Amino acid sequence: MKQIKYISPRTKEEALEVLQQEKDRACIVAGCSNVLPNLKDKKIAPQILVDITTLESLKGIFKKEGKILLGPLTTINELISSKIILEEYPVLTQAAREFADPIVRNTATVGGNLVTASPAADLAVPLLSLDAIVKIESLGDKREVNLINFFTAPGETILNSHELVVGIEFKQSDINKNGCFMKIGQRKAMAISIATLAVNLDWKENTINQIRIAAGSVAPTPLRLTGVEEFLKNKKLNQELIEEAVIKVSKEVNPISDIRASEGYRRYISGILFKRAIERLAN
Amino acid sequence: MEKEQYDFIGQPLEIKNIGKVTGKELYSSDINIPGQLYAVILRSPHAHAEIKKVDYSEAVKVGAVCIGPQDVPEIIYNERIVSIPEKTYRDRTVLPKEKVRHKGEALVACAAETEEKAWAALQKIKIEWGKQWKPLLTLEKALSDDAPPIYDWVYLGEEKLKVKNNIACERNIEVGDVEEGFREADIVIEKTFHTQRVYHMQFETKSAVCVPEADGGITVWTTSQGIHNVRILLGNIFNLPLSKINIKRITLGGSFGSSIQMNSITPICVALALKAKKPVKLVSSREDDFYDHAKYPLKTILKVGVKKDGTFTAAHCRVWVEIGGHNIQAYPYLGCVAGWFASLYKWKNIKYEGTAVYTNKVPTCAMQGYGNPQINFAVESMIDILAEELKMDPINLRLKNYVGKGDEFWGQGPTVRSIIRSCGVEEMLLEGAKLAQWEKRVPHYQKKEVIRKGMGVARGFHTSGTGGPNPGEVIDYSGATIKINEDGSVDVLTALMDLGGGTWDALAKIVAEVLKVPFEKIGIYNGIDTRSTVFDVNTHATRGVYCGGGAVKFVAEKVKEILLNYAATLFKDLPENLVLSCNKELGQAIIYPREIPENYKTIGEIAEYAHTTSWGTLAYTSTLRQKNCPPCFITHFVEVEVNTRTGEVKIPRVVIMGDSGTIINPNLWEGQIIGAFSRGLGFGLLEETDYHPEDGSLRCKGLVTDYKIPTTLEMPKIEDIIVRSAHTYEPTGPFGAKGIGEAALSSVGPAIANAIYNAIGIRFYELPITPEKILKSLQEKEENLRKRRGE
Amino acid sequence: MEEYKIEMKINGERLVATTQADESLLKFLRRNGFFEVKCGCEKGECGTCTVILQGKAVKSCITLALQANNKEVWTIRGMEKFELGRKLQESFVQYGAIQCGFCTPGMILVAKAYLDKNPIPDRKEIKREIAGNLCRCTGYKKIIDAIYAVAEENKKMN
Amino acid sequence: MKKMEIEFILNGKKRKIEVKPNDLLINIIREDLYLTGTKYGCGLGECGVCTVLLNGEPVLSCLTLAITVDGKEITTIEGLAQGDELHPLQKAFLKNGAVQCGFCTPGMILTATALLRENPDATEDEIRNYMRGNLCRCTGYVQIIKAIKECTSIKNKGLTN
Amino acid sequence: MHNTRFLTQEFEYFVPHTLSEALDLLFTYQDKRTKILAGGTDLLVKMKTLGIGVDYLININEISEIKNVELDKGLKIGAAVKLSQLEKMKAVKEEYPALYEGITSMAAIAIRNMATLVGNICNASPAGDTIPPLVVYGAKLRIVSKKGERVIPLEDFISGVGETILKRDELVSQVIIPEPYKDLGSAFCKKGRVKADIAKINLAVGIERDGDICRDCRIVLGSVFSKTLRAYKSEEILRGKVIKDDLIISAAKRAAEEIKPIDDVRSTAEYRNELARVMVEDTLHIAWERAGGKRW
Repeated sequence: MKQIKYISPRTKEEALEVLQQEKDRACIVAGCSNVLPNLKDKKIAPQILVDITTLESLKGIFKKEGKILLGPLTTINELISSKIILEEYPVLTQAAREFADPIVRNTATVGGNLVTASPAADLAVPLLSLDAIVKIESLGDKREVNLINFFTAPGETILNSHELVVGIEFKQSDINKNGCFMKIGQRKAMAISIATLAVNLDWKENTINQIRIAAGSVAPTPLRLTGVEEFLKNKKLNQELIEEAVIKVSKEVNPISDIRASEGYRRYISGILFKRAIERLAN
Repeated sequence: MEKEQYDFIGQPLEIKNIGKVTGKELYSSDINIPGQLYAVILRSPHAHAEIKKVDYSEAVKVGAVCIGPQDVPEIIYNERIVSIPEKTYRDRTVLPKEKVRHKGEALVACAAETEEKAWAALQKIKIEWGKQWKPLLTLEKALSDDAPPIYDWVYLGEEKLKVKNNIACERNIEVGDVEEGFREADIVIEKTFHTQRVYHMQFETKSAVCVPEADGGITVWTTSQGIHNVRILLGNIFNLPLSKINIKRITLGGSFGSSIQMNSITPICVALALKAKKPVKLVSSREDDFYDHAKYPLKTILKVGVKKDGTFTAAHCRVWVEIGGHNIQAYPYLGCVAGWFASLYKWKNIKYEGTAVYTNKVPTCAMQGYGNPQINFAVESMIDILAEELKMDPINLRLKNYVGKGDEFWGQGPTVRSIIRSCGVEEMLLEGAKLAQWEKRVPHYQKKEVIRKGMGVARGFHTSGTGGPNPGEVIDYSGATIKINEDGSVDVLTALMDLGGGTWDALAKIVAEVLKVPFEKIGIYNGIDTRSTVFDVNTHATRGVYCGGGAVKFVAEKVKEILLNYAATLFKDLPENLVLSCNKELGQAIIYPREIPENYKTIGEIAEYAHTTSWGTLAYTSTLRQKNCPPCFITHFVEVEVNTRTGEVKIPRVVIMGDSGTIINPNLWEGQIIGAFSRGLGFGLLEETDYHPEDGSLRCKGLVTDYKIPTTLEMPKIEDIIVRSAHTYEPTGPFGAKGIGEAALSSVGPAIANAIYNAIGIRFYELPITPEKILKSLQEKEENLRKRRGE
Repeated sequence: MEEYKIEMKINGERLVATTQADESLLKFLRRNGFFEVKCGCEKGECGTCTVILQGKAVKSCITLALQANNKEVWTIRGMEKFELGRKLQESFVQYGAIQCGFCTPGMILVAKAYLDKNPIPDRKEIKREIAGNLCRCTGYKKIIDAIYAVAEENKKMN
Repeated sequence: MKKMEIEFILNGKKRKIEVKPNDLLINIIREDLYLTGTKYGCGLGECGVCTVLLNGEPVLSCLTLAITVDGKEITTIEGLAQGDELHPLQKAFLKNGAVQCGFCTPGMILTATALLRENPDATEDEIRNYMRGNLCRCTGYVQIIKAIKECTSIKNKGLTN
Repeated sequence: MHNTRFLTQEFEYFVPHTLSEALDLLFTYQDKRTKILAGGTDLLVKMKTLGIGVDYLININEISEIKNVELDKGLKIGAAVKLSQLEKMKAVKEEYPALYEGITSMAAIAIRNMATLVGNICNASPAGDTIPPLVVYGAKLRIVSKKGERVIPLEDFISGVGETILKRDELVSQVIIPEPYKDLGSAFCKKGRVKADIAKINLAVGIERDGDICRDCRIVLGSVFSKTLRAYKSEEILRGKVIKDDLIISAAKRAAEEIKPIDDVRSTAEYRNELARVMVEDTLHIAWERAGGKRW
């Protein structure tokens, strides 16, 4: 008979100790929107559930020294209602508004969405385009990883079993202020996306200073389209360039066919999403 | 007498209801609703006291939902609504408002997640008592001028009546001129008789489960003999439309009359559920149950005049019943006592005076027999007394005077009179005497042994239902829906209860007989509630087979008509040219054109065809009022052995003759008679709920330890209980059937008393006849003899 | 299996019971007799099992029972204790927003939690807010109408 | 009150449940395990309605603490039939009209199984004596005794005492 | 009012597997309301109907040392031995017929499957059915505690209704019944309201026969006093005498005078007086015949 235990550590340190001890026997739970269905489907079989929802230090949105630090336990609805995020990092607000449905947003967390590492993780895409850094801690150790390097495969990240995501950080900058998130799903709410795309753009007098493009559901992991980014850098933004970039976007993404859409459609639609996003940002 | 060959009636078919042997049968106390609360009841420690204040706030604090006198509706009702409203006395509310009237009266109820928790909460309730009175426990005390009034006023119908001398109701009847009759008589004898209070000791304690429904309505499972009356009462008390109340018909763990009325715990459970807005389950403890109901006692002063040839000239009967703290319809009880008294023998001139008196004891109600075990004890003892005086054989005196075929009798009291159309009295007395070897009976004065044998006979009867040519004071009709299902099986939907006597099996057989559908294909046992059925008054008054059976037969015949009409279209023939019969090999009812049996179609085929070609269901619903209540007679020949050194009585052998017309269910008919005999034996020799004279508590304390009912060892052996049926046919009954239930007990008591007299020459005027009483009487007799001899 | 004793206030009443580490709040509630919490998908996809936890609508199938420990839970049965709850219930009935009724508890609870926060939303906002609750019978319009009618009433009262 | 875990065999199946020391076996069987065939009659061991078999012997579940059946074997009326095949006593009860309201029937049948195991040739007197603690208010016992008699061993059939 | 549907007492429960464990527990909790659970047929009834309090409950049914009957010059019956176990023993039925009759007169098979002999003794009911026969057979009780043990005659054990001389840390571990005298005749008799009932009167007699002479005898009655009562004066009439019917009649009459019955829910004092006479007379006859004596 399966033996699952439950623990609700009172401090971060306590949580880290448990993780250190239990390693991959442990499963962290917060919003739970993935863990419970996975348990039910026997996709995971942990021996201990570590409920971190009580760790106040991992909650909240903090602004400091030109940076924003998101506690991983920040819920999606908290993101949506954050004024500073809306003003300074609109791409994130837009994505959060598209996230699942209003009820799930009450419990689902930013950190949870990232560590789930779904190719379709809706928040990974805007955070990629915000060039976010993931802060990771383990007992007696800390490290930081750029989100680009965080995902390794569907459902997998570089996170070790004794490590805990303690924050997601991104800079306050012009480029981050000017972002746009696009999503294609089968329906408006609660849809796992067919394709998502986020663009952050810094441009002056029609010239692109810097651009970040991130896409979801179009590759084994959420990814940055660095090829297209390189191509666009320092170019004059016009209709031809956009058309050219659209083709490059379609090429750079690496999607599969699945129940929700075919590979070809995904390539095509990624380009379209990019086009819509960049046009919106340019106007 | 018409007699036909039956396919099912009278066949000893196996009981179909196997849930009772596998433990799967559900009773009210077995119903569990997820999330239900359990209720317990605080009962009054006093027998007669004023309630000043009930404070259950502490109980609420520990999480219980409580109801007290202040929470229950003001509606004053009578829990037994078998009589018409104008003849129904009303004196009670769900919980008593101003005072308690007997010890153990329910006063406050608590519900909580567990019974233990509810019980713990109950202990926190505080009650402030006002004036307290010494309990009135006897007729004499209750009737005395200085007795405190138990009620100041009650209602009769809509009329408010002042209660005088604690008299709950009275009934006086006079036919002819008794004074004149007594003057004509050669011998006039007057004696006083007492029958005691007996506890039903039905095995399932009174229980209820109530689920409040989303629409504000309720669903209730409860111990009840008549679900529609429970619904009507609950609708009235809680001001709910009947369409929002659904009472489930559910098997009862015995009842014997104690659930003709809505049980007192039922509305308590409902009130709790409505307050808690959660399902509530209330199962009485045995002690609760002891304090809930008992059999009506009776005191009788009977005066009879007789001529030397054994012809009766007059009878004057005065009866008193102390009914306890509530009046569960003693008025019809007094009427029935009059009826039983008046209709057993041709007294010629009759005077009857009946009085029901409130006392501070457990409320009394019907218990197998509605006055006949009580009054028959007086009448049948008196017949033996008269026979001895006349030097006549008791059987001959009975044969000379009994009310029989062609005579008018009072069914359920003086208002329901009709003519007897079937009567096995003579056969029963003569045949029974043969089986009992009556001719070997010797008078008591010839007996000198330590263990003396004796034999006694007694008669009784009960009506089959309460119907009469004209609707009377008692509501009596039954109803059913019968439908032929899409495969030719049949559903019978009726609210009529089966108290264990096999009523449902009997009804199924009647339907089987009419529709020629095999017994096994009749569905009748479960899935019934008030919502799915038309009204049925109650399974009481020995009416199940005669009235309920009459109604299903009536409805089944209508269905048969529909079936034949439809079949006629298939056969392209006229319905009157078709024959319906049972083909046992096929296990099906079949229909064929007269003279051409090979062209048959099974009704399964017909029903299926009707279904697939959209003809609709072959079904019918209706109610039926029987316009008679024919007497089912009973005669007991009881042998006793009295140990003159210890006063112990043993019953080695008994012959029981029953007259139920056609017997539908031989096995269970016999079972009812033998079962009734065991309860009669308890009534005659063993059982009594007596009271502590000071505080009005039960002396047995509500413990089965100290309330003894007969065990296997008290009953005669298998071959020493001889049960026979008279050969009669009741023309107004379904297939000639009458009832048996209550008749079966009505003459056990006097037969035992007469047998004991025959054994030791001592006449007992009071039941139960315990060894203590016998030994004492024997000693007194001895003493008197010695005195007479001048010793 | 290890058992955990938890305590919560459900519809204003305290409940103490045991649960297991991986038991969802949905299962826990139903096991303890709260059958009004319906089970639709057990994956957080349909919203049928919505309850209000600490003032917020959550899907009880993707919430651990243990996560509701020492918290306040409201189910549809508790709604009659609130004026808003009663209004919503009445409005749903009045507007024919109920057909089979299986999604109704979740719908009303979501609406209640939302109207508490935003008493006067427009139809669009309502539509967005109930987007996580699926309904197969009604086509949503009457549900939105019903909620909107309550919002309108709120508006009038303000 | 602290609950304690007990393990016992109920109708052939191993059951592990938690009980409070003061829980009565009858209530655990009826309320926790939903086997409502075992009935409450008096609560004092006077009527036999709550009879169950403990290691094959009839005992009264209203006077038995559930905690004391740890490691033992309990049979209730629900455990008597072999699948759909009724126990011979169950059949005989139905056939002989030994069942009326049915409330005493489970206890009667269980006690009778123990009697027949102990004494397959029981005479009527022996049956009556053995069954004396199982009260019945409906039938007057005769048909019950008849039904049990019918289940005694073949060599005893047809013989009276 | 009480409730027989469940127990309201909350207590801690122990199942010792050895006697010394049990005695340790009794010692530790002697100042608390500590009860021994053997059959439970009296204890649970009292808990339900009288509401007696229990803080600690010690179930002694798993102690193997007290689960046997030793057959060695008499009987040694352990405290956890069930009554039904005894009634099935040939030795009990043949050598101690009054005990056998007393046991089988009790309640019903289900109760006897649960109840123990020691339990019936310790319950100390004036109506206890095994006590008169055991007194007749001169039974002794082994009483043990952490501090040691003592053996006392059963006759000295019961002090009143429901009361015994047992100390709070003590346990009756065994009933010791000596080997009967070779020509002992003994018999038990009981009358109730129904055949299986708590007695209106129960009694046992034993007569040791020496030729035609009653060498010694015991007449012990229950339900006629606050505890089981020995009719010494009646015994005196028989002791050392040649047994004849009239002697038995006068002994029975004397016995009826010795008892002090009361009126209660089961019977009346008056009836009991008369009944006692008849019962003693009949039972003496049976015992005398069983002793091999002739009737004259």
